[in-house]
Amino acid sequence: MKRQLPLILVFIFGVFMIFQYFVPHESSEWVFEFLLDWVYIIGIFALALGIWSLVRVSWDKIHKRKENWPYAIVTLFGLAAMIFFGFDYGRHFFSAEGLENFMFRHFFDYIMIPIQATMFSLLAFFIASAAYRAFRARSLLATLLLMAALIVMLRFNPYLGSFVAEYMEKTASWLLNVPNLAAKRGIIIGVGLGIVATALKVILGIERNYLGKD
Amino acid sequence: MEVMSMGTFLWTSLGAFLTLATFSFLYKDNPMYKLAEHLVVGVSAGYFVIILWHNGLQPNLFSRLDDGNFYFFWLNSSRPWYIIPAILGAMMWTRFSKKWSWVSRWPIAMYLGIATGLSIPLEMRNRVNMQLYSTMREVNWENFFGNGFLDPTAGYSGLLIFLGVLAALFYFFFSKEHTGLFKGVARFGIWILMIGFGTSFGYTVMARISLFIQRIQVLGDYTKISWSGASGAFLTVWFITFGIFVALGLYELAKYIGNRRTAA
Amino acid sequence: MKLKLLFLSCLLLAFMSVAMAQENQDDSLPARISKVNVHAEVVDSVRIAQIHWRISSDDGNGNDNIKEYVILRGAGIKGPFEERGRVPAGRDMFIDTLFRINDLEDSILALSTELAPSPITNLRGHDKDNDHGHAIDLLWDISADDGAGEDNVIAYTIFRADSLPNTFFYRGVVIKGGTSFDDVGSKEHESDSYMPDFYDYYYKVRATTFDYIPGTSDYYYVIRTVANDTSKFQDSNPALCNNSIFTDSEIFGPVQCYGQWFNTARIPVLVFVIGFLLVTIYFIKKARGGAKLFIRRLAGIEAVDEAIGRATEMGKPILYVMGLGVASEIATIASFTILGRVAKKVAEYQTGLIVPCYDPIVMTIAQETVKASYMDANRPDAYTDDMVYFVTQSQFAYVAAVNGTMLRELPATNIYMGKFFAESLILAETGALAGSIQIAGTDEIAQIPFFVVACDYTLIGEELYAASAYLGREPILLGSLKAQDYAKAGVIICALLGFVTINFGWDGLAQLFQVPNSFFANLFGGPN
Amino acid sequence: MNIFDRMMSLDRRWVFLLLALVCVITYAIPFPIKINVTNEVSSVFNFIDTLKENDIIFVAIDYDPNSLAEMHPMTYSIVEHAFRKKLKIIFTSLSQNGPGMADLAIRDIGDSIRVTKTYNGITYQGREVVNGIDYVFLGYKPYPALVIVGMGQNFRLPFPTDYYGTPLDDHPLMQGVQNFDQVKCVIDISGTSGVDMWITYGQGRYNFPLALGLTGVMAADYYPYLNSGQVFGILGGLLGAAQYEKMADNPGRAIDGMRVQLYAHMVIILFIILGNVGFLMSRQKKRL
Repeated sequence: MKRQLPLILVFIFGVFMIFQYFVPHESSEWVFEFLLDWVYIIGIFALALGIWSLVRVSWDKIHKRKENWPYAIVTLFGLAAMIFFGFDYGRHFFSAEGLENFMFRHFFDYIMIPIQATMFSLLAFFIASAAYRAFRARSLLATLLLMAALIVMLRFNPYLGSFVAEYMEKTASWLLNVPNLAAKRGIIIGVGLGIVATALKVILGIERNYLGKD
Repeated sequence: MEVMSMGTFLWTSLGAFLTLATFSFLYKDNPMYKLAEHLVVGVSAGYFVIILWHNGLQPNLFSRLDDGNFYFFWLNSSRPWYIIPAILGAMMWTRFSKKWSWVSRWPIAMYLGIATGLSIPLEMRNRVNMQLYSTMREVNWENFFGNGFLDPTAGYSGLLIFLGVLAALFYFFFSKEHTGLFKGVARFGIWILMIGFGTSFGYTVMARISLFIQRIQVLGDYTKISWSGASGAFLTVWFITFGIFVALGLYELAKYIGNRRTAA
Repeated sequence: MKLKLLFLSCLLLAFMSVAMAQENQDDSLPARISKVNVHAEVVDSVRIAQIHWRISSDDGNGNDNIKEYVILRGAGIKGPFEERGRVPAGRDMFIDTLFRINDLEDSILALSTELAPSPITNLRGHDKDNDHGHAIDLLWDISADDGAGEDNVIAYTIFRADSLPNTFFYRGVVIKGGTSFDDVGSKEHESDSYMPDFYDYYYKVRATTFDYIPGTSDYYYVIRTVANDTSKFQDSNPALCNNSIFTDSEIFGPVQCYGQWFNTARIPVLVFVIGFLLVTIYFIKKARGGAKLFIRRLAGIEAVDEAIGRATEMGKPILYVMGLGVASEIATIASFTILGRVAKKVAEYQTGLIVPCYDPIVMTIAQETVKASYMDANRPDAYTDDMVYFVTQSQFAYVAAVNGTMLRELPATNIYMGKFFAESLILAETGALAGSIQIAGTDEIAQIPFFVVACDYTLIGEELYAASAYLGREPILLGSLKAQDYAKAGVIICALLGFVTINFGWDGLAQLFQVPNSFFANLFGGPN
Repeated sequence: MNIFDRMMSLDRRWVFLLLALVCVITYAIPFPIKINVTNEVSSVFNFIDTLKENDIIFVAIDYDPNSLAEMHPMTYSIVEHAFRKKLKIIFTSLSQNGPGMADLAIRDIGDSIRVTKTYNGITYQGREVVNGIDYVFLGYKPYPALVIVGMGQNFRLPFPTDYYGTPLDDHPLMQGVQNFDQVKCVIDISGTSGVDMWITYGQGRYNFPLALGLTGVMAADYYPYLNSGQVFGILGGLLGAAQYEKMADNPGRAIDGMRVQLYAHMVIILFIILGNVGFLMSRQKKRL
C-alpha cells in the first residue's frame, strides 16, 4: 500500500505512455488526452507546495528571530502584496482581471524585471574577473578550449583589419558547424541514452528515490 | 525624446534604484542588496501564485467543475470526474505531515509514470535515432577540399563531423581501458569536445556581457528621459535615487583609503 | 489533523470557486455565431450562394432567447450590408440567389463559358496513414488551364459532401499547381470540423479563376443573431463568398477514413527502445548478481586521492561542494558516492573536511554519508555534525558564503561534484585565487568550460556517473552505465556501417534509422 | 612579490570597475558596427518573409526576466516582422516568470505597429493589432513537456482559456485551429531547458518546422539539431538578434548593444591574455 501501489502506478502509466506513442488510434489518444488533462491539475497542486514551504521558512525565520529575519518580512510582504493585487484587490477571484491590475503589472515591470535581470547581469563582472584570475591555459586541453573561445569572441571584431577579420569569421563559423557540431552530437546521443536509461529504471521500479525514505 | 508622467517616472525611478541596489553587491554584500534579493523572492513567488491560479486552477479545474447548471457542488456539473485530479492534487499536500506523507506518493507516482513513459520513445527518437540518421551523411567527395578557407560544406568537413561524433562517443565509453589505438581515438575525441566547449565558452561570455549591456541601456534611457523632462520634482527624485549610492560610495572609499593607511 | 485541514481547505476552495463563478455569467446579448461558411454553386443554371453556420450557443440551450437569424450581404468586408433574408431560430443554412445565368446577355454568357477553365482530372483519395482517422488524403492532376492553355486558374478549392445528393462544404484551398490536399478533420464531436470515421464522403475539387462575370464581385455575408427582445442582437464576422468563374471536377467517392492501431513509421524507435530495455535489465541483473563489471579508471578520481594526500601534508582541510542539485538528481546521487569515498580517505588521513550545502535534504543525506564513511574508517570519534552544514537556498548568497569559507580556510583542495549553474565560475575563480587544487565534475554541459579552464581536473558529463559507479560499485548505477556503454557501442557500429554503405551509394541501411520512416510505412503501409 | 603576483592579487573590484567604465563609455559614444548575417539566422528570416498573409505562426516566449536582455530583442524583431507581414501569431509563455513579460512585449510591439514604417524599401501602413484577430496569447501552464504534447493534440486541452481568461473558441483567430497542424511554424525563443521540450516533445511528436532563439550560453549546443533538420534556424544570443534586426532592417537594442559587446569582449580577451602571461611567467619562476 505504502510502497507497492506507487510502484505499480508508475509501471502501468509508464508502459501505457510508451506504447501510446506507437498507437495512433483515437481510443488510445482519448485516454492519453484524459491523462494529460489530469496531470496539469495535479502538477499545479504540487507547485503550490513550493510556495507554501517558502512561507513556512520565512515565517520560521521571523518567529525564531534568526539572523536577517527582518528581510523575511520583506519577502512575505512582496508575496502578500502580489497576491492581493493579483486578485484585483480581492474583487475578482475567478476571472483574470487581476492580471491586468495596475499595481500587479507595475510590481512586475518595475520590481521583478529590474532585480532579476540585474542579478543575472552580475555574472558579466564575475566572468571578467574570472577571465583575469582563473581562466588559465593549464593544460593542452584548456589551451585548446581557450583558443576556440577567443576565435568565437573575436568573430565580429573590425579592428583586426578586414583580412584577418574575414578569416576569423570563417574559422568561427567552421568551428561552430564542424567540430562543435560533432562534439555536441556525441554528447546529445550519450545524454539521450542516459535519460532513457533513467526513465526505464523509474518505470521498472529499480530507481525509487522519488519515494523518499520512510 | 518622450516626456513621461510623474507616476511613470516614480515607478521607473524605483526600478533604477533597485537595479543599482542589486549592482551594489559587486562592491560587497550589503543591506540594500539583501533587501532587493528578498523582495524579488517574495514578489516572484506571489506572481507565481497568481499565474497558477488564473492560468492554471481556474480555467483547467474550477471552470470545468462548474458549467452553469450547478446547485450541489460538482455533482451535477457535466464533467464531475474533474474532482478526481483535484483530490489527487490535494493528496500532494500531505507531504507536510510526517504521518500521512506516504499518501502523496500516489499522485507523484501517477505524474512520474506519465512523464517518464512519455519521454522514453521521444527522447530515443530525437536524441538517438535522428542524430544517428543524420550522422550517416554522404561525404561531398566531388568537392572534397571545398571552396575557400575552412568551408563547412566541404568533403573533409563532412568526414570530420562523422569521425568527431564517433570519437566523442568513444571518449564516454567506459568499458575499455584507453590504450593503444583506443588511446588515440579517445584523445581525438577529447580534443573535439574541448573545441566544442570552447565555442560554448565564447558564446557564454557574449551572453553574460549582453545581460549587463541591457541594464546600461535601460538606465541610459531612464536618465535621458528624466533629464529631458527635467522638472523640479523629477530632479529631486533623481537626486534621492542616486544620492544614496554616491554617498555610500564615498563613504566606502574613505574607509578603504583609511584601511590602506593603517595597513601601511 | 493537518491533513484534514488541508483537505477541507482545498474542497472549500473548489466549492467557493463554483459558487463565485455563477456570478460572472453575462446573459445580456445573444451569443454571436462563431462560424459562417459560404460558397457559390450553380444549381439548374442559377448561381447561388450557400450559407451555412453553426447555430448560436443560446439557440435551443444556453439562455435560449433567440428569435431569428438575419442574413446580411455586402460587397466589401466593411459593408455596407443589405438584408437578404431571415430564418427562424434553429435553422443553420440559407440560400441566396446571386444571378440567373439565363438572364445574362449572350455576349457575357459566351464570355463566361469561354473563360471557364477545364476541370481537374483523375481525382482520387484514401484514408490518411498512421493517424487516428478523421482524415483523408486527396490527389488529382492539375487542370489544363493551370500553367498552360488559358492559364487563368489561380487556385483549387476542395469541397466535401457527407452524403449524396447533398450540399458540399468548403474544406480548403490549394494554390495553382497543387495536386494534393489532406482533409484533416477533428475527432471531437463538438468541434465544427468533426469528421466521423467509417462514413462515406464525397469530394469535388473546383478550379477557380480570377475572372468575374461583369457586374458581379465577391460578396461578404454576416449572420445577425436576434434575441426575442429584438433590440438585442449580435453580428458574426463577415464570411467571404468567392464569386469568380469556376469549373467543378466530377464527384469522387465514396471514401472512408479510419484510425490505425500501429504507427508503422515509428518502428525504428520501438526497436531501439526494446533493445535498450533488454540490455539495461540484463546488466542490472548481472551487477546485482555481483558480477565483476569493468569500468576504466578516470584521471579525476586518481587526482582526488593524491589531492587528499597533499592536503594532509599541508595540514589544511578539504572543501567539498555538492552543487545546487536536489537529492533526487542523478548528478547529486553520484556526488554522494564520491563524497563517501572522499570522507573515508579524509578520515584515514585525519584531514579536515568542509561540506557546505545548498539544500537541507541534501545536507541530511550528506551527513549520513560522511558519518558512515568515518565509521568504515574506524574513526567515528573524529566525525562531527558541523563538518556538513546548511548555508542558504539563494544562489548568490550561497556562493558568497562558500567564497568566504574558501578565503578564510584556504583549503588545500576544492572538490565540486554535482549540479552547477551560473555560480560555477565564481566558485572556481575564488578557489583558484586561494591557490587550492580544484577537481570538478558536473553533467551540466553549459558549465563544463568554466571548470575546465579554472580547475586542475574535470569530470565531463557522464564521467561523473562513471566515477561514482567506479567508486561506489552500486549495482543499479553500474548496471545502467554498462548498458549505456553497450548501447553506445551499438550506435557507433550502426553509424560506421551506415556511413560506409551510404558512401558506396547504397542508402538503404541509413534509411532504416529515419523517423518517421518511409521504408517501414510503405512496407506495411496503406493503399498508396 | 614580483609584478606578476601583484597582477594576480589585484582586488577584483578594480576589474569590475574597468569593465563597467569601458561598457558605459562605449554605450555613451555611438558608432556603427558591421554585422555579417549567418545562414542559421537568415533561414529563419526568409522562412517568415516568404509566408503568406493570414498564415498562422506560433511564438513561444519561454524566458524569465533574467535572460530578457538577450531574448527580448529577438522577440521584438521577429514578432514585429511577422505582424508587418500581416501574419497571425499564437503566443505562449511556458516559463514561470514569462507571461507578464510576454504580455508587456506584445503591447509594446502593438504600439510600434501603429506607426507607418519602411523596412527594406517596403512601406508598411501602420495598423491596429487586435487580440483575438491578429494574435492570441495563450498564457502559462506548468510542466512544458506535458503542455506541448497537449497542444499538439488540441490547444484547448491545456489552454481552455487564454491568458486573459477568454475561452479560445471566442477568438476568430482560433476558429478551426485545432493544433500544430494549422500552424506554419513554431519559433521558440527560450532561455530555459524548455527548448529541449520543444525539440523532443513538440517537433519529435508532431513534426512541425521549428526555429530557435537561444541565449548565448545554449546556442552552440543546438547545432546538431540544425544539421539533422529537426530545427530550421537558430538565433544565438545578442549577435543572433542583431543579425535578425539587420535583415529586418529594424535596428533595435541588439544592434545598439553590439558595439558595447565588441569592447567588452576586447577587455575580457585582454584579461585572459594578461592573466595567462602572469600565470606562465610565475610558473617559469617556479621551475627555476
